Amino acid sequence: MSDLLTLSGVHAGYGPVTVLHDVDLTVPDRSITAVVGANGAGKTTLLRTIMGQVRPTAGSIRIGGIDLTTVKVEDMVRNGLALVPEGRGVITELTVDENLRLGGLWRRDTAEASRTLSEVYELFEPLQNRRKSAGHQLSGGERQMLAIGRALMAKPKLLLLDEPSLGLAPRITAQILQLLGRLRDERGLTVLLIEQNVRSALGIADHGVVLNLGRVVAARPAAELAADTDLRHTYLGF
Amino acid sequence: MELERFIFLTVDGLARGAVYAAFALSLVLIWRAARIVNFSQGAIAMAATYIAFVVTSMTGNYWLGLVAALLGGAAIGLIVERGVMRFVSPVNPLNSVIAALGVLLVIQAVVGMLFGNGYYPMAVPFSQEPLPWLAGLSISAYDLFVFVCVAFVVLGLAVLFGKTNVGLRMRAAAFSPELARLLGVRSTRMITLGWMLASAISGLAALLVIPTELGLNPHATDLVFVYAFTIAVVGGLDSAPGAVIGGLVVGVLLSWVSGYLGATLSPVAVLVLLLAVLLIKPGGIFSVTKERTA
Amino acid sequence: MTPHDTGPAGAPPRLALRDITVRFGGLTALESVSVTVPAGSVVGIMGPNGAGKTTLFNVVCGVYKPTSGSVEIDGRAVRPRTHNLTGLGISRSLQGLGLFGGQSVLDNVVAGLQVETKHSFFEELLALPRATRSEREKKERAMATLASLGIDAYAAALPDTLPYAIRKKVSIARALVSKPSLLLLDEPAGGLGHEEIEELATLIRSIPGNGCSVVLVEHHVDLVMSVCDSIAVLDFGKLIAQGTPAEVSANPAVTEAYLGVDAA
Amino acid sequence: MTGIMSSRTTVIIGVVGLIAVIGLTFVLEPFRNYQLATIAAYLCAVAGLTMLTGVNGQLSLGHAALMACGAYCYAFTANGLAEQEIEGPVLLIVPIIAAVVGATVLGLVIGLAAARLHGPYLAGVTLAFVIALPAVTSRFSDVFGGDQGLWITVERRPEFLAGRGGTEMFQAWVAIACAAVVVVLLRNLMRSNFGRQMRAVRDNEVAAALAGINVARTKVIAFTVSSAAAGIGGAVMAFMTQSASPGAFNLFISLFLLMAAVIGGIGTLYGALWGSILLVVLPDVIGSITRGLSLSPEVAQRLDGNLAVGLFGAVMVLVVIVAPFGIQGLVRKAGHQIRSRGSLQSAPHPK
Amino acid sequence: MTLRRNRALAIVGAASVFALAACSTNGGGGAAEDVPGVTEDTVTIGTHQPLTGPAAAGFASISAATSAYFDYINDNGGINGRQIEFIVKDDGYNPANTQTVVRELVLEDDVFAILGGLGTPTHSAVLDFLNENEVPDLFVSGGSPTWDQPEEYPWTFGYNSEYTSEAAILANYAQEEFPDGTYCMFGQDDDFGDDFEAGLLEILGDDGLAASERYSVANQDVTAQISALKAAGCDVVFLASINGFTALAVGTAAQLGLFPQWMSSSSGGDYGTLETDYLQENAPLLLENFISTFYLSLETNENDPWVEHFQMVQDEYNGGGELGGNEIFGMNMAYMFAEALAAAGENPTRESLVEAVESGAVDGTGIVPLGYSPEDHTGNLGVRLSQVKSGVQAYFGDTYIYQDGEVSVYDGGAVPFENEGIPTAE
Repeated sequence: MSDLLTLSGVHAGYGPVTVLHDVDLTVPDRSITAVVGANGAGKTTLLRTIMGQVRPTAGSIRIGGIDLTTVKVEDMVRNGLALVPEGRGVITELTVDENLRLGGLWRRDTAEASRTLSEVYELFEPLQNRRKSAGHQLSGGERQMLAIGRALMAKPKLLLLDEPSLGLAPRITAQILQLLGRLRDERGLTVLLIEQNVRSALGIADHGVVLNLGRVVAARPAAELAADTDLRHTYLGF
Repeated sequence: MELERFIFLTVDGLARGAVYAAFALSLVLIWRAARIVNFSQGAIAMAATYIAFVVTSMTGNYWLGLVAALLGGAAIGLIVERGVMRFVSPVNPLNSVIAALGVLLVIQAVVGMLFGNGYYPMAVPFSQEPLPWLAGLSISAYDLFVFVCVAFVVLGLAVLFGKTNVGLRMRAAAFSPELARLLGVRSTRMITLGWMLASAISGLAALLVIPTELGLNPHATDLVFVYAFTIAVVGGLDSAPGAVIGGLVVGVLLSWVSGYLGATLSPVAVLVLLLAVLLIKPGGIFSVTKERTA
Repeated sequence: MTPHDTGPAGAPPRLALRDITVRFGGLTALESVSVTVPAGSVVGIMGPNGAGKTTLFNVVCGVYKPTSGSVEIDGRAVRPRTHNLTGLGISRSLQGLGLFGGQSVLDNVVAGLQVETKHSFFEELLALPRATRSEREKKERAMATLASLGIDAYAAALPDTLPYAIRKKVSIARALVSKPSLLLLDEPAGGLGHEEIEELATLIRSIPGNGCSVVLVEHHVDLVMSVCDSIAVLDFGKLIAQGTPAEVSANPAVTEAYLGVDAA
Repeated sequence: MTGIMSSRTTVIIGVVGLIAVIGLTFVLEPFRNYQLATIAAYLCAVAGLTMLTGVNGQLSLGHAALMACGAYCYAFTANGLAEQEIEGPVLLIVPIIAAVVGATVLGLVIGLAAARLHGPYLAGVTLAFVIALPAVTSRFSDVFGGDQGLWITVERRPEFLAGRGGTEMFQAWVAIACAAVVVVLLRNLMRSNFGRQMRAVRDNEVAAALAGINVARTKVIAFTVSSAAAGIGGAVMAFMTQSASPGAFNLFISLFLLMAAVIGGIGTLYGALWGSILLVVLPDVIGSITRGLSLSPEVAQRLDGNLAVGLFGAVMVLVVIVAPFGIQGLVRKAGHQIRSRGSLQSAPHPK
Repeated sequence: MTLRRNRALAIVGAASVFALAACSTNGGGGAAEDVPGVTEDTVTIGTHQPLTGPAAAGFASISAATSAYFDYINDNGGINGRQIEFIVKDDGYNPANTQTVVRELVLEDDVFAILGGLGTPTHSAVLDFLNENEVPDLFVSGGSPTWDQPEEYPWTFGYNSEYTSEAAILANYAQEEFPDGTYCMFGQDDDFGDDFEAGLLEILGDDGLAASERYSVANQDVTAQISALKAAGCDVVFLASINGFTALAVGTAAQLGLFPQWMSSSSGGDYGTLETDYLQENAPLLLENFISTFYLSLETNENDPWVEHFQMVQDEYNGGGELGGNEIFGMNMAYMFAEALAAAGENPTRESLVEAVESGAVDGTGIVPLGYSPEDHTGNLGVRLSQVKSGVQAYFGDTYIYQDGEVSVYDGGAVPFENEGIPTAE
């Protein structure tokens, strides 16, 4: 299994505050990698750095051999990355349909885009009935589906998710995580997932990475990590 | 007699209101694209009208002038956004207001230096005399032309934003620029496009309204800007339909005020309306969304 | 109910939140939450993102009016208003600092002494002795507070030019300078490194020594566990556990809220 | 540190400076004294505006209207006193006080509304306010004298100043005295606890409220004080020109005041001084340059005024983008550099 | 801190001293023999004119014509061997600006006199200043009776026919010609409108006007006022408006279908200006039968030697454009000053200049007598009516004088053309 995304020696932060220290991370192709860690560990900053919203002060980020450190945010999607932002990042003023269309807009091929759109509606049936509803009329779970569906519209190689469980009932969280597993198995999607909800995340992930105070403190197969109670206590507080 | 006057004032107000609405739309466009209340919009529109004036005088063709106003407006919008506003730190919202005021002064001064501060009469493509077959309404062919132009702008924007991919990108960039970028939308380009579109529309609005006043001069749009600002606030700065309805309402209101209470009072009426709306319903009368935070 | 529900001498708790419910439209941010903060104690509030911790803080600070429930200070029901919190003896440090970027560190800290202003506007306008003397006294007090936190060397600097950890301390100094009886700390550890967090823990532990109670909202579990006398845990706007650090960390509901259930 | 020592020194320097400027009025040509008086009149208003906008973060485009309020109050009072045949210092001082009171009351009213408005909204409302001024004066032209405005009977120069230029010298004295009072009082405020409150509200309203600052009250008082300063400026203008008319306080004056504050260095009284000097001197300098170029009368006429306005506008944009502290910021920076030259141990500021 | 404040203040002080001192040096101007503005071979005078701004529209060409005529005089040896230098300052029709520019003229440029300051509101603002400084304030362009107060303002002389006279003469004519008309008025909301209305009512009686509407120069939308005139059923509308607003009124009325007999004050009734600056190709149609008062030669009268002469000056000294009412007004202004200067003696002083005017040495080039005397500073005592027919504005009927509430016919002729239009001391 080859590595799709590679971070090596990445330092990043906001102005005087360095959040990520010397982060090395690899995301193997067609797998789910979960990054876990307490709040404030730098998980969100990690995603923002990969997507170009925060520029690393040192180190390199590569996807399939392409250096991402100088690629503009709006070109990330053209390099096969799609992000589902924290807090169900739906543009609430736009309708469900418009949100989804937006996800595939960067591609010139309109026929292909409309085919993908119907695929996404198949995948998320609840959205089908709410095509014309504005984003702010959706429930939390529906918004999360919409955000994931919109990311899928881009036909990404790598899907990045920022705390998909946030504020969702455990049952819905479980559904969404299961869906990610299905996408990996059926379509060969590669996923980088950030979660506070350690147990759920490591449950479906292939690989686990523990981040603490901006440093990678463990990177192991997910099952192994989930079983390591010492590590859990030390870095997650429980 | 009284009724006839009432009808006349109402119709006249609608005609003016339609132009103000178009102008207010341009403010709404820029606000939505860049979260900036563009205090230089009046000056941009005025400069675009000078371009139209030059083209019309040289070619003798009104329609070429109209096209020139649209293109010229867009070009000035481009220059102002790319050349100035983009470099203004958004940290303090006052900065963009001050920079826009600076742009206003520069444009007025440059136009004044190029053309002098005198008044130029503006040509109109249609007669401004009342149409006989609309007796009693005092609508002229020019009024109808104005209505058609504004309707065209409103419908055009509705189609652009509602039906096209570019419009969808612009809306996404306006509502959530960072998210839009993550989805591959070139947000900064969309902001520039918003400025160009808005400036072209305001140029058209100025071209329509100036012939009904004393003539083209560097300050021809000062008062129009204040009216348009009021309309945009009344309608809710985020709401395009609000700007259109607000424009018509404010136009009629101003016409009644100047007809029944005295023409000199209309700026006072605008001030009162503006204060009332901002203090009682700060989101604008036609806006249902959250309070504004600018 | 915690064992520290009342103070040592049976005095009423410094802060008591009774059955607080907050709804925004259809969303219930807090549901019937009760927390008490005995005098001289450090109480931590924990919970995953979006659990309602900051909302609870905002209720205490008068930013939100609770839909139902009451806030009591020293046994008296109060309706906090943002700008007279200091009048109630409450200080709050803001999440993400909330410093005044255009003013020096010293001025930032002096700003925390509004409640001490006794002279009138006109005395200031004319720079009468009472106004200038009061200014001088405030500056002295602020310097003393800065010195007690070991950051008096930065008094003249603008906050934005300083390292993050120093700025954190400045915001805590501003909260402490008025010698509050209740200090609300909103995520003080955010953005700090290991050693800085340990230093912060020492600082927080020392605060009750001056007769001040502390409420701490914090993600950083280690810090909360190490400095708090008691901990309340929120999830989905509800209080799911309350007790000593040991009790809370042993509570399965807490573990589940933090770690989630197995999805596979 | 801003200890007692420096405060006392500043006062001494201020007094010496004031005496120097008054001494200057004895050597200047009458027209230069008139310009000096104009600078001082602008300084009153610009100082008020720079406090409001720079220190408190409220942007007003309506200060010309507040100046107008001061000017009209001055006019009503002075003419009323003159009708009672009251002369002497009363005819000078009472109208100025009336101007302050009038502008304060109006400023309080606007300030109450302004406290609820932010950034561009406040700017828009105050803009409408200044636009509405001529409408008010012409609607109630029997009171305000319409576009023409009011003539004012003003206190004449004292007898010992009789002769050519005496009037202008007297005008300069009055204007400088007023400006000095305004600047001293505003300086007191900006250095006091209230100044800190204003800055806190500007920087972070939520944090200010949490620190115990009544945000709305602070904004209202700041607007009111700033209005009073503008009112004095208007009164001085009225005294100098012996008239109060809407044209003298139009939108352009408002923009000029803002320009002076921004270009001089927003939020500082020194900046207000720089800006006010610039407002008067720059158009004059540009005027003499263009006159010296022997341009055709038509071209000269186009450049006249426009060139200065365009330059002001461009500089204002540049200041916002590259030099947010304006002239005073540059002066300060230059001062720092001069002082740090030679002292190599002062390491460069860490990035 | 102390050091910095010190230095900053010192810099402030130094800079302001420098700035002001630097400006001072270019002031002054060498006045000979204690007479400001007069040297061995020059006389410097100044004026304030609205060259910019909305109210100014249509007046900018006046001072250009005045300058051109002075150039003509200077090329022909000047007056008493002195060249006349004429400084024109723009006040934008804003009284506050007038204050500044006139002070600049008097205090910095040391002018000998102010000539033809334009506008009632503007010039009112400097009336006290000029008289206090004893500066001759000649031939103010504005028909306010304010200028005619020799007791209080001995240095100020009016020029235009007073608004009240114009109005009375127009009203008198209207009563004769349109006895059954519904009379209305549209006027500026200042002294211009007020004085004009007073003159109308003097003749028409207190209830003589069916409607009287006012405009403010700040608001260019006059639809409401004109629609009110229409509602009142006006068929004769008197205009007390400046040129721009005359054009707006006439244009708006046509839009509203109102076509009354217009009767305008001279201040806003110049056909040439209305046509070129505002109405353009619509002018002949809209202004057909338009009546206006005047007191100078009309450019349409090519047999008038003054017109012929002015046309020559226009061609040679003023770019050769079309000669219009403004140009004639401006050149006449120059001629009148030259007359006064010639009569003020070999070594003119401000006192002798005023005496010369009061002695009746100034006749101007017009068709109406000037009333200057020590007791009277009025200027033109009356007007003649003109009417536009097929795009040509021409005088008709008698010349009238309005004195003591009575309109009477004046039967003296126009001022004869002499000495190539260069005044000499008689």
